[in-house]
Amino acid sequence: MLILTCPCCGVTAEETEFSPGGEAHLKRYGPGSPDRDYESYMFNRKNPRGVHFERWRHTYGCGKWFLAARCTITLEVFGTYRAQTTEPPADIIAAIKARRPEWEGFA
Amino acid sequence: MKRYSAFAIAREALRQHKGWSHAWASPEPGSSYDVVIVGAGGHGLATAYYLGRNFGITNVAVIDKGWLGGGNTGRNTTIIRSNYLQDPSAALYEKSRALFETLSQDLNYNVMFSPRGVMMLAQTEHEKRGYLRTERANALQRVQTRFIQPAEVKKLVPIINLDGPRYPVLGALWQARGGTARHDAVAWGFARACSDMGMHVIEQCAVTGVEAAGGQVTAVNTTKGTISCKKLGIVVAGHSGALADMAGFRLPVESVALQALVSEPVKPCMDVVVMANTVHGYMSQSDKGEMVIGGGADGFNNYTQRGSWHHIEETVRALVETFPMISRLKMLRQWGGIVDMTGDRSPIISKTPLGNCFINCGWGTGGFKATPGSGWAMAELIAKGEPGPLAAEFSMTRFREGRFIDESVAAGVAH
Amino acid sequence: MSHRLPKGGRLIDRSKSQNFTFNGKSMAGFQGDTVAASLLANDQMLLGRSFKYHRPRGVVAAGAEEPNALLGLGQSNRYEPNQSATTTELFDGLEAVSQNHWPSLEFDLLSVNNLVPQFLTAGFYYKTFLRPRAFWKHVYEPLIRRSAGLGKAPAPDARDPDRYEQIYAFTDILVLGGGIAGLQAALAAGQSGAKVTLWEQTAHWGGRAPVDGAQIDGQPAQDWINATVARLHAMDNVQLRTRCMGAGVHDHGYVLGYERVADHMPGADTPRHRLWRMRARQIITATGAIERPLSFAGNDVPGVMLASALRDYIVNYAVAPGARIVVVTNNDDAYRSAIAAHDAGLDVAAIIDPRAVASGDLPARARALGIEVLEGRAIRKVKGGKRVTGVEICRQDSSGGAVERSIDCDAVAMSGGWSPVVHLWSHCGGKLLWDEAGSYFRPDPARPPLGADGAGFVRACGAANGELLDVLSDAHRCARMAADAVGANGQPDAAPQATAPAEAPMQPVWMMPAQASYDLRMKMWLDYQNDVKVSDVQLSAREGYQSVEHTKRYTTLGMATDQGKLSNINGLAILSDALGQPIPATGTTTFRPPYTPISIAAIAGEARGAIFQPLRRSPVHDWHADHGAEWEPVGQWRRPFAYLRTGESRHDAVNREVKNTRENVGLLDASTLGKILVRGPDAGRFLDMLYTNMISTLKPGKCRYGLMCNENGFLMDDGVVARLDGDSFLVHTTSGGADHIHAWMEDWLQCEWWDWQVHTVNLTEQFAQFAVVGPKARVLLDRLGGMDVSRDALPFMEWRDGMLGGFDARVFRISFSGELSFEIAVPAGQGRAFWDRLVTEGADLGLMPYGTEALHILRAEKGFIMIGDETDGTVIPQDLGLDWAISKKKADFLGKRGMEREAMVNPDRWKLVGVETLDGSVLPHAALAVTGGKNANGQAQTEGRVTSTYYSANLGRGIAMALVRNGPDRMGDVLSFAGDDGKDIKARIIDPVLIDKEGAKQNV
Amino acid sequence: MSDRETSALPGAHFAGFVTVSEAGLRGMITLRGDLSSDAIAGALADVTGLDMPAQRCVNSAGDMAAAWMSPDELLLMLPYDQAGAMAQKLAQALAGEFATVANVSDARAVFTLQGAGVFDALAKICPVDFSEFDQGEIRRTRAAQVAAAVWMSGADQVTVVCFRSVAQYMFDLLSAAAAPGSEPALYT
Ligand SMILES: Cc1cc2nc3c(=O)[nH]c(=O)nc-3n(C[C@H](O)[C@H](O)[C@H](O)COP(=O)(O)OP(=O)(O)OC[C@H]3O[C@@H](n4cnc5c(N)ncnc54)[C@H](O)[C@@H]3O)c2cc1C
Ligand SMILES: NC(=O)c1ccc[n+]([C@@H]2O[C@H](COP(=O)([O-])OP(=O)(O)OC[C@H]3O[C@@H](n4cnc5c(N)ncnc54)[C@H](O)[C@@H]3O)[C@@H](O)[C@H]2O)c1
Ligand SMILES: Cc1cc2nc3c(=O)[nH]c(=O)nc-3n(C[C@H](O)[C@H](O)[C@H](O)COP(=O)(O)O)c2cc1C
Ligand SMILES: [Zn+2]
Repeated sequence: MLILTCPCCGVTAEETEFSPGGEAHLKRYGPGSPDRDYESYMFNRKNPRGVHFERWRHTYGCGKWFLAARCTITLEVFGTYRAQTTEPPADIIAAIKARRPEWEGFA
Repeated sequence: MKRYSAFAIAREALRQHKGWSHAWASPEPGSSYDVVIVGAGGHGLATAYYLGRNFGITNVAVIDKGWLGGGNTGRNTTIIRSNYLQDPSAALYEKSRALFETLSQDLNYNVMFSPRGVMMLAQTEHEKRGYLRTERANALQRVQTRFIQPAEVKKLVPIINLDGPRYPVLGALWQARGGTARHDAVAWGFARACSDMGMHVIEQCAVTGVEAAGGQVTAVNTTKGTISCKKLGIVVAGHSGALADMAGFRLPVESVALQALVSEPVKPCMDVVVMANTVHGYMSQSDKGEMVIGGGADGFNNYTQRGSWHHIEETVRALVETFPMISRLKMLRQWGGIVDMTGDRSPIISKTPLGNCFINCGWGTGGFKATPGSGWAMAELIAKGEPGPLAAEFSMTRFREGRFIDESVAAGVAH
Repeated sequence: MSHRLPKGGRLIDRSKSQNFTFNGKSMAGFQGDTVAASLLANDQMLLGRSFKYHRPRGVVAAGAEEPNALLGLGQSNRYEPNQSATTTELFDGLEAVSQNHWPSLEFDLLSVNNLVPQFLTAGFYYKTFLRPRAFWKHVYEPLIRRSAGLGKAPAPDARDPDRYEQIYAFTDILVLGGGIAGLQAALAAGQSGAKVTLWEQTAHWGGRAPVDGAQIDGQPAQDWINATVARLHAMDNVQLRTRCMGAGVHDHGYVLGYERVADHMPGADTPRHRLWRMRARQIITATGAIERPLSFAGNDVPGVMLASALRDYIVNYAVAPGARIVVVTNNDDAYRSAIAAHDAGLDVAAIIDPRAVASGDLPARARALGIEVLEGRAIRKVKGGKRVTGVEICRQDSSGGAVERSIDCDAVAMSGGWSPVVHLWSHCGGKLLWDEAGSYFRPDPARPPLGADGAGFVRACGAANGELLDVLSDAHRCARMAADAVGANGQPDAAPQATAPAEAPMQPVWMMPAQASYDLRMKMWLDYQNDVKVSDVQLSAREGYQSVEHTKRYTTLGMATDQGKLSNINGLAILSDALGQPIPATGTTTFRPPYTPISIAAIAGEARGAIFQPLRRSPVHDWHADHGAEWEPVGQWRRPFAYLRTGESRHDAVNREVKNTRENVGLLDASTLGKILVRGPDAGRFLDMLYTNMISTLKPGKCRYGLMCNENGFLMDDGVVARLDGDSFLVHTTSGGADHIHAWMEDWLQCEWWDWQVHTVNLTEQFAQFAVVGPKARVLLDRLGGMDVSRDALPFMEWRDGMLGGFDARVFRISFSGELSFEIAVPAGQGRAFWDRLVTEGADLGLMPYGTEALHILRAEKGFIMIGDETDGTVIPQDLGLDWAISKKKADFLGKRGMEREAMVNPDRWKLVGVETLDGSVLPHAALAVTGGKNANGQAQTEGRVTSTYYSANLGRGIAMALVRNGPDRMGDVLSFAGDDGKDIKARIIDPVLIDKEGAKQNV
Repeated sequence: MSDRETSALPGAHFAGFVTVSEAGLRGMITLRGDLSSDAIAGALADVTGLDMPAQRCVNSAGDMAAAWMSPDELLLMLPYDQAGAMAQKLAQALAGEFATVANVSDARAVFTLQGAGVFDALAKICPVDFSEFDQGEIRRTRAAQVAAAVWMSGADQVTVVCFRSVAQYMFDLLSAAAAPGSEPALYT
């Protein structure tokens, strides 16, 4: 039963106030895009054992989507940040590196 | 292999049971095999078994990182049914159910297949229409199901509350020859039969890498050394993403925790399996007497085999509403398993971008029932290099091609 | 004879006698007794039967670890099976029955199983019952089920009358266990300034120490406990709770507490159980240790119990489990039990100690009391059936062939050493270390469970940490670390000093005697409840079930209601021995919540009956209920399916509503429809992305029907969009879709197009919305007055704001039935008054409300699709002939890319048509059109499916829509639909629009 | 028409260890826009006299209050019959800004809990640490299975807002949580 801190309203709350929304930082491919790109956007997932960037919505709170970096093996949360970005911000990357020196980085 | 029978037990009883030997051998891995199967869950073992039985391919190793059967095979709620809506699913699951009918005899191992009947409650008009649709489809798919009225529901399940204040029971889709089986025994029985054919079932050996040359798989790296293979079958359920990563491709799959719980054992009070999908709960009573209850899946990626508590509460609430008499029973144990969910909630039995490497995954919350059928279809795919009719529709390219096999459409769920 | 002692009893109040019954027999005990204690006081040692062999079973323990003493408690709606007698407090009027026997506890026919244990070994059923095949379901399985299962289930229609509730709480430090370790930890943590919560599962503070006779700071332990509890109560930042068990430790410091608020006072006007959902930053497990049984033949005969339990019964309840007692132990602690028994005036026949020498302070004390100590000896076998009658003694280092001596006795107190309660440490992934000296697993502080921040959040202390002697300083240290971790830095008082006699090392003894023969091993119970014996575990190893997890599942060791609290360590020691490997190499099975079973009712909590789930009500819900509405759930809403008049069938009611709406005027409560305001400079552009058709070109004052797809191209929702002004649109969604579509919009706005200037506001509940439908609709609105709703003033597919009959109204001229139709939105607060007004004013026009079924039929007569009927998540708009609503001009919209895929552009996709049976009958729901062939898997081949089918009272025949392969190109073709009983139904493909194709009726 | 409009559960009242009462019709206006922008704060101050509340706070004056709901959403509370006019005034004041004003008075139900044990009752349904809950703070959260907003509206008094359609559920839920004899003694 996770706890997360919503970066949009500052509340730290339990999982049941939020809704999970799957892998973050997917690039959308629209009409005319090659099959493979569309497939990677719509279906294929990193599903990593370890550091995962993911989407959450503060459904029962401020209603905002945000992103979290979390370990799928220990469930440690490295940090949460605003959804309006295409890749994890530097402080989040640094926080992960500090905890997981062997981590290969966001790709 | 010593045959199992009442007679054999009687004979052994006279000599302190000293004559039994290992149900399956536990050899050190050899250096190369015709086929390596990663994952000694039910599906991996069944794949190996049918490779041997149907195709005479026995130079096979089944490798597992832990104890065999310890993945989802060892932690599921054992519901077996084939009342699926879409033709490809119905064909595959019915094949599997039919194999279950004689599996104990085929394996000479009592897997306790118990065709006690599976009932899916209709609790809204919409759900009822969905099941009527399934009933019609099943009739043409050679799956025997019947939509039954509330009175018959009550007769089959005396503990049910037909007129709960929120979701009165409007009837049910009834598959009389659905049921349950002893999940561990399925894995053990297959392992014993594989071992008997000379296959190697190798436990405590994790696959850590996949080697390829010229676009073809050549070997797997494991914690017990490198093992060459001509063909590779990946059958690792929740860990499919990791294995695909080793083999250099991505899957339309996410791994999440799915939970279950059992009550303390009580004397028989429920003879069939009941699934109440509107309120999200399902329950059966094991032969030992516990009420076996399936919970919900987390929505976030998770490899811990623990799920979030609130799903247990939601499930239990639904079941207390449906079966009020369980209120004063007690929960004995809860646990989780890591299931691999696809976008259309149907499995993948498929060739992969890597030559001679095949994958069987995506069974999500409902693959135990498919164990023998999945092994059958996967063995055919590996042996022939092309899918047979059972597996044909389950390729991993179906998503980008837009050929979903969506089972959620008729208000059904996929346990 | 077990009996009540004349004096003593720490926990009982002899002035308060409590009457109860066991198997119908009246008995008495005292307030403060557990049920087990009071039964023993009444010389009731035989309490039940084991799972498999139906062996007689008596009390083994005095606490949560009890495997045997499970009873059925209470009557009828309050009956509860498998209630542990050792953790249930006695109350006046309690009714208990024993379990798992037939016909009676004393004489159980199924105990014949016990005569053939050689056959019923571990896993025997996997090897047999194979033939004949049908026998499994019809003969073998029913037999097995009947003999398994412990307690009787409650009656099929039992309704639990008690209340249950749940509660959320938050604390810095949660201490689990109120023994001296837990009390000291709570005290030190509290003094550090942290917010502390302390839970104790029993009704009493202090745990084992007062029974063991420890001294703390020079005073008896009980005095220190009383003083400490008083100090804790006085601290504002500390909360204490008894009868509250730490049930499970979950991720991120979430702990479930199971509070048995009123189990001991049934019928009280309080919740019976309360489930705490505690979020703790740090957790201290001070859960103590559990004594292990010893494995000797006959160790399951009633009268054999844990040495600590014997002591508990004597000291806490003044109950003597026997008159003449033999103690068998591999450690010094159990000598305390011998001494306690002696002090209580009981005859201690001997202490049997497998160690070569027993030389500690406690053995010396026992000897001084005149108790015989037999060193290097073992119990070869316990004599007796339903009750111990004596023991046979042999050398521990023998095979048990030679009986040295027999001793008559009626109770045996055994101790195989102690195992820390590591369950709560382990639930969330805490790892264990093997402690050689004590032969137990204890928490490995280097590998704790990890919390949200990646740091450990559970610490163990006291006996739970494997610290059996220096409990208080361990607790103190642990509390200080926890306080540090939560940033509480107050200075606690120094830890008190406990004094206890020195103890000599224990000696691990996993089997007694060490080389016991098969005959003996077959009678050495590991798991009492599930009847797992030493020989079973050895057989499992021999057969290759070598992982401890395999052995567990093959033998069922540790899978009973006690979850192996007594049996697991002994079992895996036997397994390790059989495999020739050290115990840590074998490891433990996984510890899972709950610590002891918790009620299903507590898990469900308050969510029953009316508050099982939220039920959303429209502003006119009560009116519907008062006017014969048959409900149809739509999401969490309830909508009237039809309004049944007295004596009317559903079918009749629907037909009446359908006809009346086309002939006079119908009234529909459409309040549940989603209404979302989409506003901002980019609103049009945004809606162009969301809808398949063009929305941005819509003029203010006008409405347009639109389709929404997901990115797979599958149709997801539909509805009417009204443009309110230059940058505002009001989007209508389906009733079930409102929340989802609103969330979907926000997702795109926040996560993809965050630079677009668009706001959404979900106004669904702000408005009541009613459809006034039928040829007399306008007459009715004109009667209300205030607004010109004439054809010219308010043309089809337009809307107007204004006052209608004195209500604040927005009137849309849209039609889902093909009739002249207005949808009128008023603020929800005005909804009921407005509805009443319509009903009154419309009475003489023949106005009747209609429900969802009539709505469906009316739209089907017009060939309009319905989300959820014509669509099922796999249908694209093109399948439904809605190509006109798919913009060719737009470069992009959600779903466009998905529709480009090969399977989507396949010309063979099934497409929507009307179908009519040749005989006018109603097609069965979801009927499939068959072609006669079989596919590769032997299934009948199909070419179409009925999506909607109704009896149309207006047309006087069945009407239907279907998705058919190439359907629109096959007008007039006759299809064969598979009917019931193998008969085909012939139906012709027709245009789905059956009424007023030109739209003349709705345009008047 | 005098009883033209009604609240969701007029007069609903339950006396448990705290009392639960439906509070009748309340005016509510949703204002969406960047709450950190001067333009919006300015318009708010001009029209209502209220300062822009800080994150998760409520500012009130007289019978009007403004609550911070999210970085771009404000909830204005005022007497029911003033809501329509106020919404118009606000919209006018914000003309030209990227801001949205909507009258949502009828979309909600409001309950008042009164008594020393208000948090003891709420703790049964809201996953919130009320010991860290201050006067002047508003918390949007979950009450059992529905969304709710909660704030301390006076001494031993809490206001709970939910959607109108689930008013009955909320009332039943709160009544069960406040049932006599079920005092958990957590915050009291
Ligand atoms: C709680 C729960 C309830 C369920 N209920 C039902 C139900 O009622 N009915 C039903 O039909 N289905 C049910 N299921 C689903 C069902 O359990 C699974 O679909 C099915 O068991 C999958 O079998 P498998 O053999 O594919 O996977 P598994 O049994 O999980 O086997 C995969 C194996 O791969 C091994 N592995 C993983 N990675 C590696 C590696 N790197 N190297 C070597 N080995 C590796 C694992 O150790 C594991 O043993 C349920 C699942 C869960 C979790
Ligand atoms: N010398 C020995 O061999 C030996 C062995 C074991 C214990 N001891 C003695 O035991 C005592 C140890 O003190 P301690 O405080 O560590 O242990 P304890 O056993 O005295 O107390 C543990 C307490 O935790 C409670 N508890 C257990 N699980 C719980 C749960 N899940 N939720 C709530 N409560 C729970 C128990 O009811 C008990 O009151 C000392 O007196 C020590 O001397 C001695
Ligand atoms: C059908 C089924 C029945 C079970 N019955 C019991 C039971 O009677 N007692 C028990 O302790 N566990 C029971 N379990 C749970 C297992 O002990 C175990 O928790 C589960 O297999 C997951 O493994 P793990 O907890 O070791 O991770 C059962 C599991 C399943 C799948
Ligand atoms: Zn937030």
